[in-house]
Amino acid sequence: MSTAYFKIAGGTVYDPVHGVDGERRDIWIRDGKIVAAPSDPDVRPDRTLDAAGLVVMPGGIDMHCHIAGPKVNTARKMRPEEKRKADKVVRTSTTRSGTMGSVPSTFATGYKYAGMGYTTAFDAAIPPLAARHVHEEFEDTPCIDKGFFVLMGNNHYVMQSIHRKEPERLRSFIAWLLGAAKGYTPKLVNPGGVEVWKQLQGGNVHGLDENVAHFDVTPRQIIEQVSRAVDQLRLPHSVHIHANNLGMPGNWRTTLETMKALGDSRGHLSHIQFHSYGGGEADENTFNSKVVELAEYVDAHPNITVDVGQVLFGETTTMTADGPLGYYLSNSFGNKWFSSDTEMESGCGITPIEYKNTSLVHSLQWAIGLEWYLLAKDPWRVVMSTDHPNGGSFLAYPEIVQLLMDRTYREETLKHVHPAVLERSTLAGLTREYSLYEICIITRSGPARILGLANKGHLGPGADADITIYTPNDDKKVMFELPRVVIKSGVVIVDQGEVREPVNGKLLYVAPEWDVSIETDLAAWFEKYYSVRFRNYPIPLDYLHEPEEVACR
Amino acid sequence: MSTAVTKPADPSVKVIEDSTCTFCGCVCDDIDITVKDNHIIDAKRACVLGKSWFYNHHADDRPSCLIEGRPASVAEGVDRAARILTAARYPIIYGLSDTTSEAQRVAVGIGDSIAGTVDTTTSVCHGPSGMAFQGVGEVTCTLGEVANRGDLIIFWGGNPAESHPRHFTKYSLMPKGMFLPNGRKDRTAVGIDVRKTKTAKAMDLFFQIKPRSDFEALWTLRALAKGVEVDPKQVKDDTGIELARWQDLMDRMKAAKFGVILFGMGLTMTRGKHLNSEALLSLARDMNAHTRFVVKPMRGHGNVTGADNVVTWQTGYPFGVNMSRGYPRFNPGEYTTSDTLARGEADAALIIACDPMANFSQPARERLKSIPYIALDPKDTPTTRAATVVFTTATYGINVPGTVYRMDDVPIFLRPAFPSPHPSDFDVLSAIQRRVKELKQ
Amino acid sequence: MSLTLRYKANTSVPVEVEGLTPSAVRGLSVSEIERFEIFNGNRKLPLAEFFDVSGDSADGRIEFLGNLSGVHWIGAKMSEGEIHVRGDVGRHVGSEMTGGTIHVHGNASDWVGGEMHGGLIHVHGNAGHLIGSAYRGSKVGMTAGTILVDGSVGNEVGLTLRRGLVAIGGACGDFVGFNMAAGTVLVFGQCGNRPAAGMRRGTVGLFGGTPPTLLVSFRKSGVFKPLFLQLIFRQLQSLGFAVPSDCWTANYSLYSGDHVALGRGEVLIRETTAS
Amino acid sequence: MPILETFILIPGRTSKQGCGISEGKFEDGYQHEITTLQVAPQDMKRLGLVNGDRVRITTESGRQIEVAVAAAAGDELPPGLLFIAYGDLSSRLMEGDTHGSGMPTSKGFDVTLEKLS
Repeated sequence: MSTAYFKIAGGTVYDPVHGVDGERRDIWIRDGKIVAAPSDPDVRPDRTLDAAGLVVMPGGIDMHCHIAGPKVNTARKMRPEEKRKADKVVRTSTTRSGTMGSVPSTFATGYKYAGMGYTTAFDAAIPPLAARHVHEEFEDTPCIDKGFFVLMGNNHYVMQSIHRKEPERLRSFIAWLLGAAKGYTPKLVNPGGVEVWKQLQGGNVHGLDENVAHFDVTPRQIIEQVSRAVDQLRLPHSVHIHANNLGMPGNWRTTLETMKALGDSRGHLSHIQFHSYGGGEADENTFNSKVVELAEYVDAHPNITVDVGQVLFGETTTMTADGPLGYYLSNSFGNKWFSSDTEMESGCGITPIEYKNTSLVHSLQWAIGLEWYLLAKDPWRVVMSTDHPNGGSFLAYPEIVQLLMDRTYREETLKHVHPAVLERSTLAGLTREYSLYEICIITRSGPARILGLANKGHLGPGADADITIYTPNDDKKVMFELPRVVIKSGVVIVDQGEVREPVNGKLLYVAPEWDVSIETDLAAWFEKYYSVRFRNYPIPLDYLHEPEEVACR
Repeated sequence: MSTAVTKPADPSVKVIEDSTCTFCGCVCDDIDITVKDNHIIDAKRACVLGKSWFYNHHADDRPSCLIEGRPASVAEGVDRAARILTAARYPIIYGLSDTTSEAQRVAVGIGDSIAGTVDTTTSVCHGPSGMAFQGVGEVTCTLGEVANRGDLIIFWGGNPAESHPRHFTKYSLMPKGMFLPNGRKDRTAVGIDVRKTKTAKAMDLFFQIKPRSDFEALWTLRALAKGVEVDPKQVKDDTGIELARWQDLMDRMKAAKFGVILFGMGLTMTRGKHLNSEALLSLARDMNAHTRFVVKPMRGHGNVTGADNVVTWQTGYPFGVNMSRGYPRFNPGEYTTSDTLARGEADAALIIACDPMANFSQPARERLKSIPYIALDPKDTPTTRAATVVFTTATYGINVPGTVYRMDDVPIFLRPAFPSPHPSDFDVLSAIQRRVKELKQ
Repeated sequence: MSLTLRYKANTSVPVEVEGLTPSAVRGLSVSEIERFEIFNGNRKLPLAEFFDVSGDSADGRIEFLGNLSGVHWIGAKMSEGEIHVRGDVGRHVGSEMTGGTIHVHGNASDWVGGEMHGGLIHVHGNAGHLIGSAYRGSKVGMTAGTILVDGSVGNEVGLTLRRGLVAIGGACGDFVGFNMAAGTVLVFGQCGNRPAAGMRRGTVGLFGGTPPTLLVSFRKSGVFKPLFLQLIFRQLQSLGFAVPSDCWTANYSLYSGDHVALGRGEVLIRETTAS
Repeated sequence: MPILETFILIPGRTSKQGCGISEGKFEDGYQHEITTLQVAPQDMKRLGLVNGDRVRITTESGRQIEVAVAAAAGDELPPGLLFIAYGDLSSRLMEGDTHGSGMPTSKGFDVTLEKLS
């Protein structure tokens, strides 16, 4: 890359990391990074972008989505009927064609994120056995930096190490597995429950202290031990948790127990909306919101962070490593159902669904998501997400921004959902409106801090020059849907919504140390149970395109 | 990671451990191959098909490129190929099941650039199963799950004993698994087919059904699974098997802890095709109301599963993808290669690593013969012999590194043994893509 | 007078005229219509390269003339007006149409009235596969309207049909009414194997040739002369569809099914022994 | 007068055919495998066929191939069923129509078998 200066002049800058709240500033870029203004006043930028009157923010960061790998690709294959009717993504001289729907093709995914001002995204659930597949798809997903979380909550070696009370072995295995897959942090999906699903018809665990047969461990032990190991490894991000009992009435107790099980360890609870339900088991009449209780606990515990998993009304495709959940959803919606169990590691469930504003349950899910944004006091620990595509598409983020920033719009929308929402959630009484500064936190600076990405989510010297420039508009949906300019690593990739130069984007991974002495036992165990050779499992660094190691804390 | 090359005494001999055989969908990655002077003299653990794959490998002494039968430079061939493809109004790209996913990704990109149609051998293999999956979904798993948990294994309309020889020993029948400490003894194996094949002879139970009655047999089992009363006489007439035997099978299926149905092209190629597959996928789904049950198509070629994955992630659709409008469209029976050729619509073709001149219907072959087309193949085939431009390419897995996807979508790493004098599919396709873009300027 | 489009091209490459509907061309001058862009494979070209255009479009009626078997999507998504084709046509005739009438005086290829939502299609010759069907992956097929084919058709007629009427004068292929959710499919000629497999609701009438054996998951529940058939026959006749005389007087066996699916569907098979 | 009988013909993969692909499609081994029609021993006997006899196979639509016959091993084939290794010849019997599936019907052909003298 050239060493020329690129200056974004006179924009209204939002940079919460440095406490900059809508001040007029210049931003200097060199070698794809943000740099201090040159001390020599005679230095002229080789290129200047006049941002006067425009809003300047760091590029958006989606810390929890499903955009690559076997699960996502299977969902694409499964939904020709949705893709056929969706918007077309037509080939241009610089961009590839593709398809949309709730699960866009890879190139389309990159273009659409960039077109919305997002420049980084993390896939939340990858079985390491399929990591190679993910790296291949990521190389075909332009415009954004990418990384993924590695499924470990039902990994046999993890459960075996916990059962044998071997925390050092567990820690080394986690480091080895992250290194083998070139992943970012351990992900726990319905810890223990997926293994039970593999063993029994309709099998699952329903509480933190149920025993997982054959492995003789409990979900609580998995959460305690893995979160501790992650902190001991000083990984940039915490353990990333999809708690047990997702979507079930009354599951808020399980969620609270999960938070408590973390003790002092860091923990990120993903799509918390799906885990904040009161009411009796499978009893719709008592189904209600428990955000107040859970948000209170989160506020009081700085080791805990969440992303929301907002539900939007309309059709989408649910996809999860939570096999039993997929079975439950396909039965309740009566749609086609895909399920795949990955040896030693994970499960997978996919089924199309539709969220209806006429449905009590769906309306409450929508309201509970908004409650989380509006009730949680510290925006640095609440991240915007739709758990794309489970709650809705990532393309709904501008809609969510408007719901948060514009109280009248929110109240108008509330009139069109199931009336019971008024009694069963506190949403109607919430008057809070987000500022641009706070929006910048929950979509950029917050996720960057939670993920431990020192070079992202801010506009200070040393930051990656991933920058989004918006044209101010009272209609916040319009403002955030169509950025004026999007810059990735110092390159203007989007201009007025048009993808100009689809740069490739980096692969973000961690490389913690492990005790190599475990490899002997690991190899023996591996050859006994896996269907691929131990030697062929780890992914060499030279397989990756534009890899960037993110340092441990 | 540990190096996979050990150096024996004789310096001219090289052993590559845990190399991958790409001949069939099993994609065994545990083959130790011994190489002496660019010849494979041993392929430890390879099956009869694998040994033939490795031992018969020799860099074909044909030139790397032929244009209308005359030797030409690769550059000339690339230019001619790009001109044929850009001049065409309905060009098709077909094959792709025997090359790396890296090459497949470039091929789909060419299809996009020339606004053509991209299809893979899936459409004449398990394409119908893919359509069935789009209808009802699929309950499945990786092969390691079969090895570790599968206590009832049903082989339906396939003959892995001859088409996937190591499937029994590595994945489905013999292995001692986590929940099956005694291996074969802990499993019940059931064969359902119209022929008493070598596979049938390895089974505990065999159902020799009437030819073309797979759908009726599957519907009978679906009825029994749901407890629907059926007429014994009609069941016997329809399937050639007594109801009592079907009932016994259903009882065993319900009693199994983890049932597995592995099926072949006896379903997808026989009258009923995708709806035979849909009946089977539906049965496997139904069974999950009683116990854990999975189903898995036995994919044929080394990387046909990769072709499905690559075409899907780049376009959103798995095979038979038409991009003539500038965006992808999908409609099996319309954009699939057997159809675009047999109906005389395709006016140019890029054929990669497959042999339609030997395996397609007469009308399809006659059309292909009558249009300009380019063929990439390591070997001399009826398709390469009739092509306008032929590239002799290096063999994936043996000469070329990269990624392939096993029949259960598990991506597998390739460890080539030695280089080839010929370019790889990836090299040739990348050059064609560059030339196409130049011509489009 | 109506707009006349005489096909003059000679190309093996598919010609796609999606969007060329009565409402789209109404009020356009001949020269404007000649510039209307259609597709020939991957080339976007003016209509005039393929058709001689004459007449005017004011009355919302389009006449296609010539052998259009290589021309596809005629009348796709049309909402009103009339299209008359004199000659054979290609695929997707009247696909996703919501209203209006299409008459094909010749043979049609596959996907006639694919995912149709209203209106009438009458093919006076034979038609191909997947008539009045859903496209792959969709659980909602045709939702309203009427498709009449005087001649014979191929496989999967009325795949996952939701509502509406499909009547086939001649023979049909395999899997008529597969996974039907509701609606009516009547076949007056011989039908292929596995009729009505997986049907959840709706009616499949098999009135011709040797009565087929239904799958084991169907149950016979009697023999009678259903009144509603007489009503449908009258409706068909009024639309110019020939109903064989013996169908009016015949007895019909009623089967319920498919009990492997929801099982609320009915199959009516004409008894060969006249009453 | 020629024997003219109806059978169901099933093309399929064999390990010989599979190995033959690697050995080379123009080699004798592969060619022999894909041009040999397997017939149930009972049918061979009944029709007075011996290994190597040439027969003509004709589909309902009139597509034809000529092949040599060989008795199927043991009880692999029931009477009335024919088998041939998947390849050039078997594919010549397929129709262009795929019934809106992309897959031509490639197994289970209704054919007549005619002994060539």
